Amino acid sequence: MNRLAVELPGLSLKNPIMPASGCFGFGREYAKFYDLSVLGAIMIKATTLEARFGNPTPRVAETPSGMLNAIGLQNPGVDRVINEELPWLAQYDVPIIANVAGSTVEEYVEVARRISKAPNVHALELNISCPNVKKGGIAFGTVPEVAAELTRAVKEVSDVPVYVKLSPNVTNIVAMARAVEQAGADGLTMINTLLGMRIDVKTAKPILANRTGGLSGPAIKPIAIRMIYEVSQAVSIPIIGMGGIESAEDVIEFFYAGASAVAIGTANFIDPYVCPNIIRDLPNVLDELRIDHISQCTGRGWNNGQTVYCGT
Amino acid sequence: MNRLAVELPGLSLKNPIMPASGCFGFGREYAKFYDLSVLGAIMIKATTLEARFGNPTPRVAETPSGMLNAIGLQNPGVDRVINEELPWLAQYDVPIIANVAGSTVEEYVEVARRISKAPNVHALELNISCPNVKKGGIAFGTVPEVAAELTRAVKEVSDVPVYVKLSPNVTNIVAMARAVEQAGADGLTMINTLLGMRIDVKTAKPILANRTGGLSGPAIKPIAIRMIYEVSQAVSIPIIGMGGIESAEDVIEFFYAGASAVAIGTANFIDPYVCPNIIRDLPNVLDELRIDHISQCTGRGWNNGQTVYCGT
Amino acid sequence: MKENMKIIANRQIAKDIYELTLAGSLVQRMRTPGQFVHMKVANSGPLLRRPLSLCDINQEANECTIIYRAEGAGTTLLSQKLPGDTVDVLGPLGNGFSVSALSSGQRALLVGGGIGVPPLYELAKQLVKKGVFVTIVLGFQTKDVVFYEERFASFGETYVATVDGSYGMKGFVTDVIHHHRLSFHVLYACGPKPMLRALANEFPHQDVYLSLEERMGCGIGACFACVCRVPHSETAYKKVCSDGPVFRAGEVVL
Amino acid sequence: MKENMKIIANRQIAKDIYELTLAGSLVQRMRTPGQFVHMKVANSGPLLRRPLSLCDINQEANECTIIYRAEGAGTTLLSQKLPGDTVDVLGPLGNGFSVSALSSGQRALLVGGGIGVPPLYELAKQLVKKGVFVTIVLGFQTKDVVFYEERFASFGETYVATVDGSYGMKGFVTDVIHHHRLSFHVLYACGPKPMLRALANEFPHQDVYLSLEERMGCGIGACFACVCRVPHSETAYKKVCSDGPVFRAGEVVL
Ligand SMILES: Cc1cc2nc3c(=O)[nH]c(=O)nc-3n(C[C@H](O)[C@H](O)[C@H](O)COP(=O)(O)OP(=O)(O)OC[C@H]3O[C@@H](n4cnc5c(N)ncnc54)[C@H](O)[C@@H]3O)c2cc1C
Ligand SMILES: Cc1cc2nc3c(=O)[nH]c(=O)nc-3n(C[C@H](O)[C@H](O)[C@H](O)COP(=O)(O)OP(=O)(O)OC[C@H]3O[C@@H](n4cnc5c(N)ncnc54)[C@H](O)[C@@H]3O)c2cc1C
Ligand SMILES: Cc1cc2nc3c(=O)[nH]c(=O)nc-3n(C[C@H](O)[C@H](O)[C@H](O)COP(=O)(O)O)c2cc1C
Ligand SMILES: Cc1cc2nc3c(=O)[nH]c(=O)nc-3n(C[C@H](O)[C@H](O)[C@H](O)COP(=O)(O)O)c2cc1C
Ligand code: FES
Ligand code: FES
Repeated sequence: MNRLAVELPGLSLKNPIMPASGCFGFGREYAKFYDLSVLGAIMIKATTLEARFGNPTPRVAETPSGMLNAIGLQNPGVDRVINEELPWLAQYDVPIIANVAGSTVEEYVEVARRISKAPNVHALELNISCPNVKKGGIAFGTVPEVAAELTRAVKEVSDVPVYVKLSPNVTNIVAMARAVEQAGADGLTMINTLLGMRIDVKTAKPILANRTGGLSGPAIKPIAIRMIYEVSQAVSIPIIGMGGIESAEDVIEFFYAGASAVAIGTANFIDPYVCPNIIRDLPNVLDELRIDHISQCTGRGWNNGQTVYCGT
Repeated sequence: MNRLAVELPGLSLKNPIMPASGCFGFGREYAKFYDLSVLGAIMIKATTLEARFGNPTPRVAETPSGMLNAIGLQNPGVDRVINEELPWLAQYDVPIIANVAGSTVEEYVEVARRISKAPNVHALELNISCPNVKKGGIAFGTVPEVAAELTRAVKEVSDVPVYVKLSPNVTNIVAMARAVEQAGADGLTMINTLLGMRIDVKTAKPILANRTGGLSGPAIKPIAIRMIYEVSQAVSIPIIGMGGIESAEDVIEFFYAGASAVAIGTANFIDPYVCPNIIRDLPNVLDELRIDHISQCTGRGWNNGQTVYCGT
Repeated sequence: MKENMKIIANRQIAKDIYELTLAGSLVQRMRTPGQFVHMKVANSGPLLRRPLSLCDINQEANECTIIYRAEGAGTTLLSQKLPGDTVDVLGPLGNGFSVSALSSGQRALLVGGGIGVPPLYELAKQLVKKGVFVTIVLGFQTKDVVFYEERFASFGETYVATVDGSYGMKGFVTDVIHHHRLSFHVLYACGPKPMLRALANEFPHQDVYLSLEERMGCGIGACFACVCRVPHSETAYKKVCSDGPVFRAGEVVL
Repeated sequence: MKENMKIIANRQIAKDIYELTLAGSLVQRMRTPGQFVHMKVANSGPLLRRPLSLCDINQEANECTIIYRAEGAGTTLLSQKLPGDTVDVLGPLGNGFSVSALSSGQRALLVGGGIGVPPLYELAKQLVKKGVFVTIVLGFQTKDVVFYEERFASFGETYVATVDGSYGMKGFVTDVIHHHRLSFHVLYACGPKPMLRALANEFPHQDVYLSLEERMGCGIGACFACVCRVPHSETAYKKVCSDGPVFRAGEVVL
């Protein structure tokens, strides 16, 4: 038995660990550090219809136990992702989750239609929550009806299951989750970054050229845990959790809160080996906790051991 | 000229530094460390109509660069605050801002009416954003109309200016701010804590007995800065800023974002002398920045030196 | 009340258990066994302070000793500190064990569980100095984590129990007390809550002092993190940090 | 590519300027001047790594040297580290200065500004070894922060300018170049952007290599934090961390 194997809509994962979108590019850089086939999946960088340069620099700033970023969805556009990046990734035995972004429903739909046909794309992640672009992005992520409409439109054209990535910058995350579940989402990924800012004391100017940016890293972990805890009790689709994970213990905490798999973002920057290290450590942590299979952890923080989402 | 003196509705402050509500009790403990008269003001612990025991323990948990608390508004009730705590505080030359909480509009109104008559209470802080109580609390803090109605009702009975304390757990903080400004708020205080959670990896149980709690400390500073930056450009009442302040440089950053004074919460637990130390350090930081008066810092992050709120 | 104290020694004395000796003028304020310090282990480490009991106070040498278990982030970082380094200490805090509850010739029973053992050391020292006869019962999980047995033995009869029976008597401290029919004028205890509860239930009519643990914010009474209930009241409370950590059995709800 | 390297020395050489010598097997991978390492200064310190240029590579001794200014949280913490401590180093990263752009007997002009000076040291060493004649121009704010003048002087004619005139010539590095009519086959520069821009504008038709700085996330090309624009394109870009930090003038928009 593989104690780490996890079944999710569209995804047969050898383990529940995947790099988070935007924190791993298209994998080329990390492939110099380790064999990408060890990963459960890879969430590739947000893809839009056309190539985008993104925001001016500085694009990152450090904060206590966190970082702000305002990359602005820089990417080479969906066709180059399909023609150059995905075929390159196909050499690895790892399912790809394609992060889809756009400024209009039509753009989302078109990107989803095209990229969902790539053979190694096993699921889409609808990025309705990027705080760093003017149009679209976060608007889709804060109004339940708008998110639902977008989900429905993308579901219609996608060849693979659709996960919706929720923004934490909302009053009622449960309402957002329910709306996209109702609209046909196959799963949720959460959380994206919290909108934040730093101002340089010397210059009195915001450090980021874009002024505000998305806060990620350990600082946001308690917020992610709380939101996953709330949402997992309110929906019956699985959740891929993220937000500040650095260790195998953190992974367990996310599962306890209600996640069925997790993604690692910022921690890749601090240690490029963090994903394989966590994959290596997880069985030992399960041993210490006397838990047979990682899936048994899902929702333990509230269900005391009942089964929740457990694949098909 | 006192370079740190600040004029706000109801408050002539010798400096803009005050301990934040709930992090300083009613001052008795910190009075053993220093003379409370050095402070700009004191925001006392939330007061409700009747005495409250609060939540079961554990009530605090540590997080990366932050802490969660779920005290649950423990306090001796408004009459004992008026009869025992405020008279004791009257020995110090320091204005008191009374934090008012409740479960119903009527309770808020009654607490406000009574406590605003105490001679050393110079302003009220309406706590519409406490995440740790079941009824009231955060509900008042997330719906603009509800917050506005409460503000109006309290303004009607209060003998002193009313500041409304905003919750960061909302999609649109500017809408909240505008609603309470419209309803007559004399100022804003922000931010209260972000709703968060931690789960113990060994026991699979939430660490806080209340399960969720409010996240405070340096971890939330970039979120506070962003919100103050947004709100200060949208309203014309002054803001008392808070959220993770630890140093005089942090104070400057909050002023740049748009604050006219600041409050220090969690940092008091790490260093009981943090408030007097910041008051001591501020003139030196102003010197380094070649700024004459602290008020000139307000809004510099967006106004490049124009005057914003500058007292009366 | 706050000082960067200098580390004189920081050595491992059992599995994960460290004995830390600190020097500084704060020691002159330390008098009562059972009081604790609130320690910031590193500037750039975990945010909050850590409450740790005074284990030995040596005012002549201006030194005090603390025994701690390296467990989480803060105490692990502390265990890596070297002599010559400093740590930021706030204290002494709280109300400790009442030594004046006993007079010369009377008998005290000191009961410690695990990392609750350390504060009993200074207590034993002060009681013995006063002419009180002390008997000590120490409970540990397993042999690896036993410490200070001989030190306590120099003050009085000392019994050790381990949960797994790998050292001393197998079982709990209450088993030791029963087995040896230990009696006392005053009982002082520090350890996990179940142990304290068992002792309070066992000796409802005797003078029992218990030292409690609770997660803390400020450590000085301002934040209301560490409250416990008082019997027969809906709103009355005591703060572990400033009213305790030592309470008389019955004073608070365990 | 990642190693806990051992600190051999960490000494102050000018106001707030430190010279850090590290030992470890990563040194065997370090070849090109202008490459950098991405350093995590402490486990419990600031979250992100800090990019710092290689200043001197000594493969025989398995040691490398880095010179840094203790400024913010990370570098201040680094300055408190002692010999024997370790730091977590990722690297060497990026593409450095092209030494092969010159052959023996040709002339190189090396221009450094402030904390941009360090990588020129290994560059000078390698160029001289190759038989290239080097001239060095170093610009600093003020006398207090001048470092390595004599070291550079051993490689070739070395000029120093300070902005306030407290040492060397008063003014900027470009003033020195004009004043002494310095000429070259290839110019290599590292320093603040205004300096790099001035040099690129000054010598539009010559071979100029510039080392850029940008705030970084990953340091390896994955996060797109550090991109700069390529002339005449809306979407083309280069990453400072993995395509640079050294670029040919004109290759990217400064
Ligand atoms: C009055 C008092 C005296 C104590 N005396 C001692 C002593 O002499 N020796 C000793 O080893 N331990 C003692 N403890 C327990 C000690 O405070 C904790 O073991 C320590 O705080 C854990 O910190 P950490 O960094 O290892 O754990 P982490 O898990 O990193 O701690 C996270 C947070 O939880 C708090 N916390 C975790 N466990 C406890 C606990 N058991 N009690 C209170 N807070 C906790 C920490 O203070 C911190 O705020 C005492 C506790 C109290 C309240
Ligand atoms: C390729 C490259 C090589 C460098 N080589 C050197 C060198 O040899 N010696 C040296 O002293 N400095 C060098 N720097 C600059 C150095 O990285 C910063 O001074 C350092 O990161 C500041 O960290 P701090 O902890 O002092 O500041 P903080 O203010 O605590 O830093 C906060 C964040 O901002 C980033 N940051 C701050 N200033 C800069 C900057 N100027 N460039 C890039 N990131 C910055 C930090 O990396 C960190 O992520 C280099 C920068 C780059 C990009
Ligand atoms: C530099 C950076 C770029 C990111 N880009 C994207 C993106 O393109 N699409 C997306 O959905 N999320 C993006 N994110 C958000 C992450 O995928 C993740 O949700 C978030 O960072 C929280 O996880 P972490 O704390 O582990 O980083 C980005 C995050 C960072 C730090
Ligand atoms: C232990 C604790 C208790 C608090 N109690 C209150 C309260 O009673 N009323 C209130 O308005 N805010 C309360 N707060 C919120 C603080 O006043 C402040 O808004 C918040 O902690 C952010 O500031 P900080 O990061 O400096 O702590 C409390 C915070 C803490 C940590
Ligand atoms: S820890 Fe703050 S009141 Fe006890
Ligand atoms: S720092 Fe991440 S791409 Fe350059």
